[in-house]
Amino acid sequence: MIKRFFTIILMVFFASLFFPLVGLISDRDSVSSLAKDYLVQGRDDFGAANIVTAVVVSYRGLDTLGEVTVLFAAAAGISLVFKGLRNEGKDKKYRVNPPSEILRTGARVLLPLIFIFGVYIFINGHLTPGGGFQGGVVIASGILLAFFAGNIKELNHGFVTFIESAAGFSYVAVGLLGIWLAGGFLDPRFLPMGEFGSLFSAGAIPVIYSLIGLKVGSEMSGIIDAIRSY
Amino acid sequence: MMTNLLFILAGALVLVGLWGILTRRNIFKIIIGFSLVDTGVHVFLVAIGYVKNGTAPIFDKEYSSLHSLLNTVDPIPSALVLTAIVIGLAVTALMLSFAVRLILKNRTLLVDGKKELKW
Amino acid sequence: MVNPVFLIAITLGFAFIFPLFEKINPKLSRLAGILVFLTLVVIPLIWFINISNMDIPYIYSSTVGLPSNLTINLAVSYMEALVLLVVNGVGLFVYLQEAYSKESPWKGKQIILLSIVMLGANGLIITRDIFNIFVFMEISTISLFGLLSCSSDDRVFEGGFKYMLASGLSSVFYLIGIGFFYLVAGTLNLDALPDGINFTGGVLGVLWPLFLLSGVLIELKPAFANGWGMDTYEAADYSLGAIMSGIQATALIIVLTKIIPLIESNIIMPLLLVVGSITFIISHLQALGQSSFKKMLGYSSSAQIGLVLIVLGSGTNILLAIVLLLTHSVAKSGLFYTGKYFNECGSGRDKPLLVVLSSLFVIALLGLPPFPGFGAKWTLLQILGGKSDVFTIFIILLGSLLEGVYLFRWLGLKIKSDRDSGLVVSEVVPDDDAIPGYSSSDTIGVASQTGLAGLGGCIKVHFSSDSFSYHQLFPALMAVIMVVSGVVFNKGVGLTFRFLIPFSGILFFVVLDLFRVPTKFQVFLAIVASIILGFYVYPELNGFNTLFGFIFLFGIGVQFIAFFNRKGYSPGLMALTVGLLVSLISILTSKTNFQLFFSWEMMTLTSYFLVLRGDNAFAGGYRYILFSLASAFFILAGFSMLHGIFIGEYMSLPQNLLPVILIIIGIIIKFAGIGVHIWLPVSYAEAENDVSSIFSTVLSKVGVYMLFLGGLYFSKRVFKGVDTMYLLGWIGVLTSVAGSMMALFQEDIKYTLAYSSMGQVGYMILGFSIMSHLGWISSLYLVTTHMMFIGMLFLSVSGVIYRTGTRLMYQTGGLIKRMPLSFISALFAIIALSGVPPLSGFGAKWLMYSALLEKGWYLQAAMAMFASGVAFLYLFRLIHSIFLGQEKAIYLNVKEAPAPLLIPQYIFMICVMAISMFPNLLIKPLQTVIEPYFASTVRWEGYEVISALGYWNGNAVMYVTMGVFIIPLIWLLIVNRHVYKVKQFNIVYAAERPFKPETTHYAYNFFGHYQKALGFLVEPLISKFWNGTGILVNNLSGGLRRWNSGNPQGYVFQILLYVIFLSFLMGGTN
Amino acid sequence: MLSAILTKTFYTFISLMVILNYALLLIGSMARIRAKVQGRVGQPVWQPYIDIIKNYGKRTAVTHGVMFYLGPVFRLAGGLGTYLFMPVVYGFVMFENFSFSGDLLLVMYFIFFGQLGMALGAGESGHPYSPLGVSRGLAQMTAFELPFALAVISIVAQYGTLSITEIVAAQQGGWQNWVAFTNPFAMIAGMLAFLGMSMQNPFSVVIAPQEIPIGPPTEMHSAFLGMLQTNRAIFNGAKMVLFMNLFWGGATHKYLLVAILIMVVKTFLIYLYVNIVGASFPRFKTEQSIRFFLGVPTIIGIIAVILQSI
Repeated sequence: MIKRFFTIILMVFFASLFFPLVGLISDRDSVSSLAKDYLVQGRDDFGAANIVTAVVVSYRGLDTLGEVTVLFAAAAGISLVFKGLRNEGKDKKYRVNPPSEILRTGARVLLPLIFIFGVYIFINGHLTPGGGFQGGVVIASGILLAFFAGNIKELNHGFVTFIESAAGFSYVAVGLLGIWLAGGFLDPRFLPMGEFGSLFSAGAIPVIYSLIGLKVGSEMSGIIDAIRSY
Repeated sequence: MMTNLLFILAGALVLVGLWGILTRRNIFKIIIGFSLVDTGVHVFLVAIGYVKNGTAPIFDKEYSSLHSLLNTVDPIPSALVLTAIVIGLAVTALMLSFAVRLILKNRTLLVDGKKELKW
Repeated sequence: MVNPVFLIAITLGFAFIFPLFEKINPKLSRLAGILVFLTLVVIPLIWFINISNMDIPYIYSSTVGLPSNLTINLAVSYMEALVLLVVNGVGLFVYLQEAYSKESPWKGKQIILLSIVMLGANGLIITRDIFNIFVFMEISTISLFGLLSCSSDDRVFEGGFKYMLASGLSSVFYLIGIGFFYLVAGTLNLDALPDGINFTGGVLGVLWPLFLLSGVLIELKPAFANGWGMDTYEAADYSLGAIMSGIQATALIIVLTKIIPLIESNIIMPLLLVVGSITFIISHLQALGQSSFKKMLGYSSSAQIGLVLIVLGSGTNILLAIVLLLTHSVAKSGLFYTGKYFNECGSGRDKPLLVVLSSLFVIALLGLPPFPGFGAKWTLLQILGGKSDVFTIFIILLGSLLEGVYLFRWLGLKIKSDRDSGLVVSEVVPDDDAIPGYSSSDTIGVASQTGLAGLGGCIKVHFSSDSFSYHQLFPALMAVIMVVSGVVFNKGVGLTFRFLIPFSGILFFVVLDLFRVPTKFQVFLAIVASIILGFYVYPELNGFNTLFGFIFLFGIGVQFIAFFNRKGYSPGLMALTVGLLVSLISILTSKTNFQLFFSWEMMTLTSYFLVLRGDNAFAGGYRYILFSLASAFFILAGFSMLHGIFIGEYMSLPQNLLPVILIIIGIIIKFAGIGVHIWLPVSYAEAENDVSSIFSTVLSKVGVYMLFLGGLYFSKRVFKGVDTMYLLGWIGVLTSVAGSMMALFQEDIKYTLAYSSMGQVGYMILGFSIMSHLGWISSLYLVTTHMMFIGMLFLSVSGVIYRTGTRLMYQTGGLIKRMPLSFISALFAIIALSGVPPLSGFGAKWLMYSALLEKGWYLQAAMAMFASGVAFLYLFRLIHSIFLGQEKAIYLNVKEAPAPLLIPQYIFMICVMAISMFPNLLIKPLQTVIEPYFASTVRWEGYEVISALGYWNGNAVMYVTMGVFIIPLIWLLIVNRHVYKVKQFNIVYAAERPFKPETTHYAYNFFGHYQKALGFLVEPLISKFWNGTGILVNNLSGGLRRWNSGNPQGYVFQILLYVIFLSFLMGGTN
Repeated sequence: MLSAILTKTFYTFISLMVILNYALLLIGSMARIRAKVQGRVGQPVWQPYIDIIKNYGKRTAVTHGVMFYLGPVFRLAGGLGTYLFMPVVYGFVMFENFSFSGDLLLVMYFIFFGQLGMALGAGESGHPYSPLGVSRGLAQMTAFELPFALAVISIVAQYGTLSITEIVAAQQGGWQNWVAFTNPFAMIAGMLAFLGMSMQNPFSVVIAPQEIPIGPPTEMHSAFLGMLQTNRAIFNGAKMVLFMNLFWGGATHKYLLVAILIMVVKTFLIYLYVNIVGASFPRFKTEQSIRFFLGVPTIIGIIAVILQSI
């Protein structure tokens, strides 16, 4: 009870820290000057219709690279966590009920759609909402479905690892290409800008997003596999 | 106005999440609490980017005069949130996996069920 | 110039490609790893050299090739390059250790995660964008969590879970903080942010950076919100501890330095100071009570971070903080690894390299020379002293002392021998009903004070096949690099190259040890070295320095001969002894306070390790180093307030009283003044015999030297209406009374001698504090002659212990027949020591009493006389119990002490005799030494010295004594022509034969009646006081530890509380 | 030079003869007086002579070792030295002895010389009673040294000199100038300490001579004992002369014989005082005497010092 009481007091304190501070701010009338620069130049710099994508992939490309790394590290970590468990000899197999008819049939219909949707999302990231992460996660969800529906029994580790490694390495390589062929690290402008608003535009942004998509997809699949195979 | 409402939402989410972390003893509930806090912060960040009557910062061929350009919401917080969400996801996933190990080891779902590390 | 982004590209590229690579060729991929990690070291090295050579302030790189205000920028300055160099060096070290570890080497995901850890740290250090910092922070924590899961201890998941909650919360705060910053400044670029900040919202206007700051601070594991980190340290593998404290904490501090400029300095600076101080003290206290080594180091890391925060908050040079940080980083990771190997192999006596390494790392961690932390701490304290920031100085030194308490405890426990119980062997007479002596041979070897096993006290170090493994090579390399960088850095602070040359002697003898050069040969070299050193420094010395130079060089040089008695190898012995000699001489040649203190600390350290060599020396060494550290810190605090003026130049020193008192307190601790003496007997007694002899003869004088060096600076300072020297005089005389009284009741001969030398030093202090010509002469006279006769006595006793294997006096007896030469030496020493004419000891007494009476210190004079009477008592007891009385059966075949022990005794004896015959041999030079300070108040008529009060003619006394001795002797020889030598038991014993020598030898509890009368004076009140202090600190530590309850929710609660605490600090009470 | 040395030797010899004979007679007569007090006939006055001659005359002797042999020599050397470093009679070269070698401090410390040698010799005998006596004696010694030292310091403070000759000189001109009257506290402390120093009855636990053979000389016999007895006489004499010089104005007169007579009278009285106390009080245990000396006499001594220093 006393613990509750202190917790409440703490909460009150926190609320009194947070709310007065945010209460000082009301709706903004315009974006910040930096954002203004992005909005004005974004199209000319990278030819991306989706300014958020331009920010994510190019202006703040290093963040995104880091983000991929975080995911990568988490995937590696999770697989280590569960590997440790397997090593401890707790590998009693749970009996898995066979997938139902609906699941199997549904999966057969849905899987291609899901994969295509995923790929679409990351390829079109520079034009519409979406991008590599979203696409990758959609693909991973397809993999999950495939597991449930029994379409895949075991993930081909070599293949997944290959995709993961290759995509990641290519991402870094593209970044380095930016140094040598264009202005700086992760500069997508070493590829032609193309026509604004079309699929093959915005330099290497679609390439990067595709690589991210592949990488995220394979990483997420890896996580799913790590948890599943426990 | 919109911003402030969103702030209140964000603050409420954070506080509810913290409350959950502090008072629930089930590990998974604690992690849910943590997710709530995380989400609250994301809402907060998105709210920061809000501009009165702004639209999404996505252009098509026509929609590109300077005036309309500036009538979008701030794209930077959106980009940040994108990153933050993914990172939050990674953290939550890892946290869950640790939780699984912890629960299997302690044979209890309670977070303070078996304290082997203290002092 | 290399683009900073390559650091990221290389690590990341390696991490991504590694899984493929490893599938193709595991071996090659690991080699590639070395290459990558090496590159990470080389790149900053290039930057470092370039930046310092070419005057480029920054290497700047904006990504994406756009103007820097639009993108994320990376920047490397001198500081970043240095930090990167060290952090990546530690990374390389961890990689080498783990990827090539003997059992369960890291592979696959672990290596990937390690390189991602490095990526995170590098990114944190070079990025110039606050959101990017967040990303890298997450990278480094998440990769750490991944690595954690591979720990051998599966409690790590509990710790890791807590860590995750905490770091999750801190990243939440950080994100909120970013939001505020973006709102206010409209940018995330660190370089643009300070210009963009214009937030004025009343009270809240100061509070808004709170969240960003909390985010970073909490990740730094500040006390009282760091339990989660500590729990993780405890369960995580050693390597992870190294990563956490060596790599991540370092990088996070750099982050902190980046965000400090974003916050108004009148808010952030005091805040850092408070936060740092709390962390520094509390974490050290919490570390104190730890039984888990890793957790202890964890707390220590947290505390060290606290120290860095203090430095940052005190507004001194940021470079100092960086140097401290980097020293900590390397030393701590090294310590984690040596700790690991220690845990694998138990006691360290047969692991010399490991012992050396962990000692070096502990020393480095504590900021002692020759490591960079020393110079940094010194400079820091100088700056603080210049600002008269006494409180911060106090915090820093107190914390450092606490740190010494647990680090040296650990080190001592690792170095101690297997038979060392770790306790102080009971020093006093046991109860009445305990049967003294031994009834059968099996008691020998049980008590450490007896035991024939300890013959010669040789440390039994064996180089077993696994004494060295190539794994220790990397820590060794690190230690070497640290020593070198320390020397370089300290040289920058104020050591001259010439000053440092002699210290290479230590290295030389270490190398000799490595090549298994026998001790005897090393001793020979050491003697040669000390002669060379003498010639080398002689021109530099003048006045007191010449005198003390003579004492140090001659004293130690002669006693080197005693080391010839050692057989086989004694690794480290000569290196340490020569190191001690060199540091002592360097103390004399110091021209600045910094040099002086450097040598002082070197002296402390070398002597500490010499003590630890003893078989039962844990407790002694531990007390020794703690009190020495305390003493050094008092002196350091005093020095810091002298505004850089050398203490020898007292004329220009500031008139402030505080430094005087601090320095004098430090010196009092060092010479074991009453109240702070408990370290001396144990450490002197438990060191090896030949080493204790050096301690007692030479080392005990170093405190006296400091007093003379400060000379007049200390005098005429009035403390609350009393002259400080008057107080010091009382301390001196009480010390001598206490020392003598306690020496009286010891059964253990080395304790007797140790207390005796404490008492004698008390006289020297008394003589000094008289502050007159005669007083100083008496003090210096005693310093010189005491060195000689205590050397005779100690070595003579060493011979006895060496032959009989016991330190308990009553167990021996009648040895005069077996060891006549030792007896003669002891006899002369005793006559001299007790001040009986005609030997030189009387000169000291005469000079001192004359000076005391001249000064009008009558009561002190009476006390001193009483003490010298008591000294006579214990000295007689000593010589009687050992050499006279009944011989014991087992010692019937004991031989005379070996020649190496006898030769130095007789050298000293010749000197004593010469000085006794011709006192002006010594007193005249002393007068010239003192001339610049005091006008002479004695005059000479031939051999007669005449003071204002009395006179003394040593020469005539000698002749008269010889006359009155020889004439009765001749008479006796004439009268008593027929004497019969009788057997042992032929005594007047009521016509019976005594039962056996053990019961007939009256030696045990010799002064029992004295104890009945005055025993209350030697009640171990002071020991009790210090024990009580120890217990108090332990309890405090225990109480503070309990704060970290181990409950994850408790930790979350603490973190939230901490944020609120920070908000109070930031916003004040409004 | 040579003649000076010869003269000095001669003077020394005279001085020693005087003190030896006087002290032996003193001991003998005092023993007789004490016997009378206790209602016995007592020994003849010359009994000490007989003892000494008898002991020296013994033909056989046993020794326990070199130190045992040298012990009595040390002891006697200590006694002789103590005596010889003091001026016996003020103002006469013949009785100035070697007092030019050192001052009061030398005398005080030279006392230890004999003690140490004796203790060592006794120690080597291997008889447990010998070191027992030594330990008692030394323990008592440190205790009475304190009031004695305080008394001496008080005198030094009073006259500003450590030289015995000058101290005596300062007391000339009538009994009212004696330390005993100018500085009575010092005198009291000193005379109390003297009781311990002379090892008479309350403080006689060291040798306990008449009951059982204990104490340092337990194993000593024949010529060794003879030397000890010689020393006892000289040493006692020396001590009394010292006290006379310090507290009772020394002995001086323009005629040497009168001066010696004055010395005889004064030392006799001092010795009588010791014996009266000795005859009147039972013996203390060692710890009792230690406590005694560190009690009242020390406090008196401190008072004496404080009175002089303010």
